[in-house]
Amino acid sequence: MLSGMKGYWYRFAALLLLLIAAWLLWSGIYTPLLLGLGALSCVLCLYLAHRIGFFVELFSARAILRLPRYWAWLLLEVVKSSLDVARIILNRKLPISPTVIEFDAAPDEPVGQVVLGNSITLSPGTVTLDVHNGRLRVHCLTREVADALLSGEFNRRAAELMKD
Amino acid sequence: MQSAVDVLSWILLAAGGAFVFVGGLGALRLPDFYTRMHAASLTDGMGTILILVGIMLQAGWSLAAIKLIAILVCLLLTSPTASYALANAALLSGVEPGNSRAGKAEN
Amino acid sequence: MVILFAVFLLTLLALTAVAIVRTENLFVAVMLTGIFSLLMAANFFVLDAADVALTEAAVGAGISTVLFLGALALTAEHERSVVSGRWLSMGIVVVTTLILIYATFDKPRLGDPRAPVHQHVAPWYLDQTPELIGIPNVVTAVLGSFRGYDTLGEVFVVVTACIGVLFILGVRRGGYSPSPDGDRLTTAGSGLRHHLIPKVVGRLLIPFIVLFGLYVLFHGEYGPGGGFQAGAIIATGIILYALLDGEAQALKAVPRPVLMGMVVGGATLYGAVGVAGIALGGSFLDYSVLADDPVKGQQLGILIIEVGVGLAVCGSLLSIFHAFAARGRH
Amino acid sequence: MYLVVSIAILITMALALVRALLGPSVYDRMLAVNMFGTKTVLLLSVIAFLYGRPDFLDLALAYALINFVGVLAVLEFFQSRSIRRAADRVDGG
Repeated sequence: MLSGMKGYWYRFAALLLLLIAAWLLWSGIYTPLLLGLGALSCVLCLYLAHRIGFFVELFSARAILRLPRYWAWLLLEVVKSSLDVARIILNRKLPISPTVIEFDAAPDEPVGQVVLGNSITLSPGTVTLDVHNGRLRVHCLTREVADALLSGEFNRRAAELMKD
Repeated sequence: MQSAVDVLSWILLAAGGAFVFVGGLGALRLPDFYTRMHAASLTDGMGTILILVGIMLQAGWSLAAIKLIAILVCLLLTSPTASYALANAALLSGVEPGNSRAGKAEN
Repeated sequence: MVILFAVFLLTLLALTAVAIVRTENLFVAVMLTGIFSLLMAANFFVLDAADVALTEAAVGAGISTVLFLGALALTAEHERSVVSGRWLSMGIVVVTTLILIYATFDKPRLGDPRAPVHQHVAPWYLDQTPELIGIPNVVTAVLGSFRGYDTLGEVFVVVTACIGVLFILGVRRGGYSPSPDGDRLTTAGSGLRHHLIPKVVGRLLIPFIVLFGLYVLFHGEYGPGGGFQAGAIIATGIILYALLDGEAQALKAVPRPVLMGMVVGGATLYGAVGVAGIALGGSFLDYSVLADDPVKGQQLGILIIEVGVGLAVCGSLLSIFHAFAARGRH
Repeated sequence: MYLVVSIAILITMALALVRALLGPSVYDRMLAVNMFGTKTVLLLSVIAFLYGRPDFLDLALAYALINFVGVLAVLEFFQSRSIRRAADRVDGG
């Protein structure tokens, strides 16, 4: 976990790179005028980001490198649970057993908890209702999904993603 | 080679269309608000991924494909956030999260 | 097939419109208006009018819901039902509808090349744009140059509307000082800072929303987009910040004098380009004289007025938003 | 194939609209609006390719970026309303 001034400049550079990349990839027109306007826009956005305190949130730099693997795992999870939920919806009897569960998030940092919460919502069958003080409240479509979630695979993966 | 990519992208698009439709059906069939959210997340997650990746394969390596990736990333960031905001708004206004037959499983 | 899509979307649109009129719960009406706007944008898009669709998207996706809810916070949630005069208004509506339907029989078919609209100035615009202005997006050429007067007028309409709203709702000096009656109401305006997920994701997206707005602004000559859309998108980005961290914080990040400067400066910039045209020996809003090459001059002029439009629209929308929010707080 | 997908999306839009009209609660309607938003993004992307105009993707990107602002506004609205109501209750006695 980077912190202090060094971390600040690190995140500053990361956002600048992302903005420049976004502009170049969106624009597709590389005349001097538009490139100049693009540079101006990136600087403007960066200044605005500074004013709104964009660089306050902490995240580990190495987490970005681990992101592809996490996404691959999450994609698999989304596919599996999507098939399950589709089967439930198409089932004539609608075999649901809605359950609300609460558990502690393994990642300590806010960003890690956000990743965890949004990943849970993204995979069908589970919706994050509330994240408060490191505790998640999740609505599950069936009891089996709830049990699977409580077994902590999501939690472990998210914590692994965020660890230093 | 091209035809293999074509076939794959058609399969993805068809599957995406199917998931989107099933999600829409679920939003109608499921009994209460919180369970309907699951149907919505079915279309928002799986349907979106399949359809956008399917189009991406058709677009090939071009700026359009990159714009599609941007759209996909934005949607995958914003749609769970919107779901959270919605679920939380309902929770705040005292809509009880359901006929929880199992009760609360405390961890 | 285009017709089929358009008819389907229009049917949904009509259903939504009827539902909006029928519901007495204003909150429900706001929600349905969101669907209405999405359908409208999709409809424009299907009919190949990407510029208009983008405008609808920029305004309808975020700002209109936010402003409607801001207004709703100031009033009651249920509409008072009006009983008297129902049949009379019903009759008027039915008669008008029948007249309108009768009038459509004289209308040319959609996309008919012999339609009067395609015989008049439209072919001339299509012909002359590449030659006189040299940009791919004819819509921007028409709005920015050929019909620059109209767009100038529209900008002043937006500015006037902003002034009107500020007069009606009132602006307090130093807007973001905590309200006198205690902390309770201050927390009411403190936004979603206790909600981790919106806070982190929203803050991550704000720079990209603003960048996208600027991209739309500067690429109006090449693709769908331009000043109006850009102003609305950028304003949405800042309103998002206001939702996350509270309106007071947003006012600190983009203070009121800056907003006023954007409104006035944007409109003035547009007018100044016109005056510069006169000064350089052309006529008002004739950009050809702005550079040595008339085509370059046109492009430069359009770019500058788009920036002016964007500034004015963004400033106006944000001022209106803050006026609503401030009113709700007191 | 784009045609089939766009028809599936249109049908889903109609289903979401039914949900929005039926309600019953305001949250169900809000959910329908939300679904409608993502369906619009998908429809726009598909149609952009159906017409062979990939530069029109900007529109879909605009929706993808800013469509969730409305839902956040709803959350903020309910939050401040519940705080205001609690305050009124305290004031009232």
